Order: sequence, then structure tokens, then C-alpha cells
Amino acid sequence: MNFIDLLKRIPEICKTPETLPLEGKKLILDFVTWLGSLVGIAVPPWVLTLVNILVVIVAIIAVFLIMFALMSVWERKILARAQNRYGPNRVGPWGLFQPVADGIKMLTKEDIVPRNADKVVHFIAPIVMLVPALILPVLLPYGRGMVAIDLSVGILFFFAVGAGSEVAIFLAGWSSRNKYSILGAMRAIAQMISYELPLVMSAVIVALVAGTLSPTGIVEAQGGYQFGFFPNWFVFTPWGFVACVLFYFSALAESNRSPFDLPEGESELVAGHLTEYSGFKYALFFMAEYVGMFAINGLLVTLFLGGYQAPLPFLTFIPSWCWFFIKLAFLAFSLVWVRATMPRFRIDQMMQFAWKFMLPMSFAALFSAAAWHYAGRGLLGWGISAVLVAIPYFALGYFCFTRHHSADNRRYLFSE
Amino acid sequence: MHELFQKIIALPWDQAPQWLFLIPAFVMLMGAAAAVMLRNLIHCALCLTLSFIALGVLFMALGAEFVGFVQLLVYVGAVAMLILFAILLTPAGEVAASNNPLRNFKFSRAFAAAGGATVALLVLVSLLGAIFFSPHARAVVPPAQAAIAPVKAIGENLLNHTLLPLQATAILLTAALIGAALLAKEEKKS
Amino acid sequence: MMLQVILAISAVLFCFGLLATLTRSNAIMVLIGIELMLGAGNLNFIAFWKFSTHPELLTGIMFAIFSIALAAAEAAVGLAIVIQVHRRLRSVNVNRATQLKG
Amino acid sequence: MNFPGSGIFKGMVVSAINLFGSYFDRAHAKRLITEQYPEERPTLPEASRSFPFLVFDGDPEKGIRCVACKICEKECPPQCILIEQDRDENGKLLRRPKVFNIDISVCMGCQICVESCPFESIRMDNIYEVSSYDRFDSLVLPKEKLLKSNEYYHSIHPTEAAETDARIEAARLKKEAAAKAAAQKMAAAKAAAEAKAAAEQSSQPESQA
Repeated sequence: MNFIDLLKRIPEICKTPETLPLEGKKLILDFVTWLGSLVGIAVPPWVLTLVNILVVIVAIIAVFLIMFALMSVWERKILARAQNRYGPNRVGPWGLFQPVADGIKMLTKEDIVPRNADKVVHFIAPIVMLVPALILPVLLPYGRGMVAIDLSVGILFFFAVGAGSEVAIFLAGWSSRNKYSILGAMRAIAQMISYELPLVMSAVIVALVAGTLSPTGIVEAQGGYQFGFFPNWFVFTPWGFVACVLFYFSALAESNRSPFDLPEGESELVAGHLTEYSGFKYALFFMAEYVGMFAINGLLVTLFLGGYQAPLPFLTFIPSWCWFFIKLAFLAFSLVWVRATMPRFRIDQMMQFAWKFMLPMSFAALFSAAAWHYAGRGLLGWGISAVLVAIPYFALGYFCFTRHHSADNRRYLFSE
Repeated sequence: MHELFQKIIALPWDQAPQWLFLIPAFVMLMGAAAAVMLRNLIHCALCLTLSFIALGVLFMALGAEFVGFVQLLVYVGAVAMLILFAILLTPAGEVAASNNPLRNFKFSRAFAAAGGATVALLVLVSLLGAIFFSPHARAVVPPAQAAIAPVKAIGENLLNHTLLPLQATAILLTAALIGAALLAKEEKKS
Repeated sequence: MMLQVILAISAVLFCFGLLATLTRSNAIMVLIGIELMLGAGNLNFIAFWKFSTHPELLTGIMFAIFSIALAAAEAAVGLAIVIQVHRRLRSVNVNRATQLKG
Repeated sequence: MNFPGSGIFKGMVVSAINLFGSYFDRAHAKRLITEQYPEERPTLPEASRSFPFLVFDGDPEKGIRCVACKICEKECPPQCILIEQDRDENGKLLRRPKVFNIDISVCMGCQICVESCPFESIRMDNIYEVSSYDRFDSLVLPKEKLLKSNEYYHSIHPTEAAETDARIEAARLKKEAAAKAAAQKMAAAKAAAEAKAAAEQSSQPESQA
């Protein structure tokens, strides 16, 4: 083996985009072997394993950080357009280098720690926030055979590791010794715990139907096409659609995004648990929030949107890993769209929504999924499960959340 | 020196990976010690969280992946948060004159601490003695299995062999949920 | 040997929990100690499962799962009681909750 | 059509219309009305004003309208104007300023100096790019920077400048007329006085008689 052979392999690899990442990884491993032969040693297998792991880690972190950088400017552009503004367009073409400018600004800012703060905890909070967020993307299947760790308990892993961010938010809020910080942290934790129930419930439904907790298995369960063109994604079943919407809104709440951004509602709480953070630590929080958001939306793609599967059979010429990121980009766009539309919830409305609407709806989706499964997963089951989710939806929506205006019901709290 | 080196070389290094669980075990014990010793309650709870995380990792290292993740999910996500909330909701008020019978005794605090430590130490010594020196300790332990607990097997076990306990646990958890909500609810002043 | 090491670790963890329960007068610290002791118990279940002759029966795993669920319930109710005690006595010192003393 | 949750869809449609409309609807000037400032400059309305300046006619030295009467200095509420009257070599006061400074970091653009100026000399400018790195010296505009021609004044506030010119012209005409009238009056008075004197001279002997 020599270097020229390795170079010659590059165009061959590029010919089949479907397996491009996997073959690229193999190429890097061969390159390491070649380096070993250059100095005259046979590279031991554990070094190759280590290099393999490192390549995967670096690839995942790089992809997610690049996505974070692009998202931070894309979000501002879309938000601006929805408000009839231009958005950032000064730094580089179309403002694309805005994240670089932001990064330099963040890094050169003074790192302020409040005098009464618990300095150690104040320091470790951003790290505790970022580490779970960077661990989460590990289990997502990005393409056929492209999953870093194929865990048999992947979904459970996701929620178990995701629980770490709650601890981090508490650390940040408590260690700042600031009433806005602690109030924001309490709100954030209350919100995350409340919305974790529908989140986990809707994931559990998918796990039950797919018969596995492994993300790869769930994606494979959604493969194939009904009638030759209709994808078997779970989002196209009534229970799956309901669970997908529930999961989507719970994911919004979990990642503290608008309209669930009460924990850092600037008009009420300055910036919540981020109040006392500046400079690089704030950037870490920001990064963790976005990477966590991508991870949880990647899970949504995996659970409901068919993961790396193409939506139509003739579109399979686009490589599977592209489909994953296309779907993820669409979800990211929809997040900004929702942010541009919805006003912030009031805290009692938010809690009411979680416990009185989302949780019962997730149970309804569970029953509906059971009906769909036992009716043979055909059109009959489709109809039954549609009825089973529609009835609770309209009942809950009409009786709990539609305001029935009437002059007699109006109570004045303060004017009398 | 040379002999020592030779001995170290001769150790069964190929079995080293199966002793890697000592790392999370060490972290867990340190976390537990800090949780017990520290003065600041929040710090205690945070060290307890660290200890729980390390315990979960230890479970995974011992081959019980599912239990490890459940441990993380339940303890880190719920119990630790609950404890932290409880600490924040119960601020230490002014210490009024207590009706503690031991309060007249000047060294009551130190005495209680010493007594508790003695009891704990005695329990530890007896446990370690039982583990290492009892006749059963010399019983043949089957070798560590490549113990794998597939999720499917756990699920089938839960719904077949342990269905009744599962239902009982469900009822208990519901009762605990309602009971905790009722207990912690503010009493209305009539 | 490995089983005994794990059991020893578990024993040390148990005694830390016992120490917290016995020496601290704060009710929350008592609960923390109880959680530690439950964790030690779970560790024993897992260890005995790993070194059992029939690990495929999953007995230890089942025990550990139920134990974790029960510990969660126990923590919830226990902390609710602590909050209620604090509301009554303005203190979470277990030495002051003596109203039921005969 | 109203069903639970329909409000969400309505809102999403509205924001989507704005989002995509901003790419296509530019011609109607309803969306994306932001001006890209350094490239596009606003056309200021005629009445816009920022800081005062001094008008001169023709030559900046001779045509300066200000006579250093210091009325504006006295009237200025934040006292941002400093005027020193010029003297000739003999120490005689001249009707023109030697120093005329306006501290635009203090000026609040109230236009009272303009209202109070009897000589139509101080007027409001509409410059807005006057920021500097220095808080003190470069924000105190000296006479040289304040002096701007009447043509410039016409270019920024045409209506007002025309009115001012008309007023000056009217004043000049009035003054000329008054001067003429005064000259006529003077001449008439002189003639009358002469006539009177003549009459007196002629009548004096009679009166003495």
C-alpha cells in the first residue's frame, strides 16, 4: 500500500455518495496504517479502534457545531424575514460569517463571576450542560449503517442522558446567587419535568409499535412503501401524527425554545438562569442549547419521520444521510417559524397545557396505537385509531381550552 | 526494583478491562462520602447526584445496561431534582430553643455524631468480615458471565413472571403520586 | 474475587448512607442517606446477578428495577412529608418533630 | 372554520405569508422597508433639522450675516453657543463675530436661536453624520465649520430659505424706502426749516416792531 493508492481511492469513493462517510472513515484508517508502515511498525488494532472512535467523535462534533453556527445565523435571517426585516447581512456574503463575528465577540468578552456566587459550581455548570448535549447525537442513525453506537436501549439512553441538562440548569441558577437566576432555573426544571412525561410517552408508543428501543431498529421498522409510493413512516398514521406533534411540542419545551421560553423570558426574568453568565460560559450554554435542540429533533426524525428513509421511492438516488439532514433542516426551519409566530406562554397556561392536554393526549395516542396494531395495521386500523385520537382531542380542546365567553363569568380581581 | 517490575509485568493484564468498573466505583464512593460530609445541603445533593451517575455507569460496566439507564433516568432526572427542590423549599429558619432532650448536654452534637459513626463503622466492619472471611466467602463463585440482559427479555420477564409485582408497583406509584401531591399541598386556612 | 470487591464497595456505600442517616439531624440528609443505602442494595442485586449460575433468568435485574421504582416513590412521599413538617415546625430538624411522642 | 387549535394554524399562515412575501413582494414597498443605510441614504424631509449653522452671502468673510449681537447666546437654553465680538486694530468693536462656537454635544436642536436671530443669520442644518471618537474638541464646531452658504441653505430647506430671502429683500426694500422717505422728509424738513427761517427772518422786524 502506498500513498498514491490512497489518493486514487478518493475519486472512487466520491462516485458512490451513499457510502461516502463510511468509506471516508475507512480511508482515514488505512492512512493511519500507511503512516505506521512509514515508520516501520505494524499499527496495533487498539490504535485503529481508538482512531476509529476519534474520527466518529470529531465528525459528529464538527457537524453539530457547524450546524449550530449556521443555525444561529439562519434563525436570525428567517425571524427577520417573518418580521419584514433583512436580518444579519453585514459580515460576509449574506451575513454568513456572522457566527464567526459572534464567536470572536463572545471569546473576547470579560468573564464575570458574581462576588457571592458559588465559584466552583458556577464554573462547572456550563460544562455539565454541554457534555450531555454533545453525548446525545451519538446514538442517532444518520444513514444506512451510520450510527456511532448502536445501543439496544438507545431511546432510554437519550432520556437518561438528557436528564443531565436539568441538573446543569439548576447548577447555573443556584450558583449565581441571583433571584432571577434561581427563579428561571426553577421554572426551567418544572417545565422540563412536566414536559418529559408526554415526551417519553410518545417515544414509548413508537418503541412499542416498532418492538425495539434501538433507534436503528425503529428507523428500519419505518422502511418500505405502502401501495408502492406511500412511506411507512409513523407520522402518517393517526396515532403517530398525534405522538409526533406531542413530541415536537415537548421537544420545544425541553429545549426551552419559544413559545416555551419562560425560563429565560427576558421581559420577566432578565435571562433566567443565564443572567449571571457572560463571555465564553454564555457561549457554551448557547451552544449546548442548540446542540441539544438538534439532537432532540434528530430523535424526532428517527422516531416519526422515517430517519434516513427517502419519502418517495424514486428519490432514493439521494443518499440516505442527506435525507436525515434534509429532514433535520426542515424541522429546524419549522422551529424558527413557530418562534416567529407564537407569543410566550404564561406559566399557569404552560403547566395546564402539559398536564391537562398533552398527557391525556399521549395516553389516547397509546390506546390508538394499540388499536391500530391489533386491527392489523391496515386501513381499518387506520380509521379506528383516527377516531380514537380525534374524540379525546376535540373533547379536551372544547371543554378545557376553548374559552366560553360570557359576561357573567367575568371576574375582576383587582378593580373591585 | 527489577523484581517488582517483573511482577507488575507478570500480572494478568489481559483481564484488566474487567476491572475498569473500579473507576466509576471510586467516583461513586467519593461522591457518597462528600454527600455525607459536606455542610452545605445543596453541595450534598449535588455530590449525591454525582454518586448516582457513577452508580449508573457502574451498573452499565457490570453488564446491566438497562438498569444503569433506568438508574440515571430515575435518580438523576427525578430523585435528585426532587431533593434539590425540597432543599430550596425548606430554608433553614432560625434555630429556636428545641425541646431536644439532649440539648442540655454540652457535647450532644459531637456525641451523637460519634455514636452514629461508631455504629456505621461497626456495621461496615461486620459486613466486610462477612464478605471476606465468612465460610461462605470461600464458596465457589461462578465465573463472571458475559452477562447480557436484552431489553426484550426484561420486557417479557416483566409482563410474564413479575406481572403482579408490576401491577402492584403501578398502584403504589399512583398512590405515591397522589399522596405526595396531597401532602405537599398548601392547607387552606378556613 | 471480583464479586467480593463489588460487595465491599457496596458495603462501604451502605455505611456512608447509614452514617448520614444516623448522624445528621436534617431530615433531607436522612433521606439522602436512605437513597445511598438503596443504591448499595441495588448494586448488590446487580453483582449477584452477574455472578449467578443463571443470569438469563434476570432475577437480580428485576429486583433492581422494582427497587428503583420503589425508591422513587419513597423519595417523593418522604420529601412531601419533609415539606409538610417544615410548614408546621419551620424547621426540618428531625429532633424537633416530637409532637407524636407519648 | 373553528376547531380547537385552529388559531395556531392561522398564526402560522400569517407569519409564513410575511416570511415568503418578503422575498417577492418588494415592489409594493409594503415589506422590507428597511433602508440599507451606508449604501442607501434616506431622503430627508424638508422640515428635518439637526444642528444650527451660520448663513453667509457670497464671501464667507464679508458676507457673514451674523453681527455678534449675542441674542442667540443668551436665548440658548442649554447654553451651547459661545460668541466673541471682533475688534479692529484700534480696539473698536466690529459688527461681526471673532469666535462663534456651537457645542453640538450640548445642543438639543430646539431652534430657539433661529427664532430669536433678528438678522436671519443662524439656521438649522440637517446633517446627521457628526459622530466622532472624541467627546470634546471635535464636537465643538468652530465658526469655519458652521459657516455655510446661502445656496446650501436653499438646497436643504428651499421653502424656508426662499421665505427668508423674501423677508431680507422686503426688509432691504423697506429700509431703502424708509431711507428714501427719511431723505425726503429730511429734505422736506430742511426745506421747511429754510422756509421757516426765511419767513422768520422776514417777519422778525415786524415782531420786533
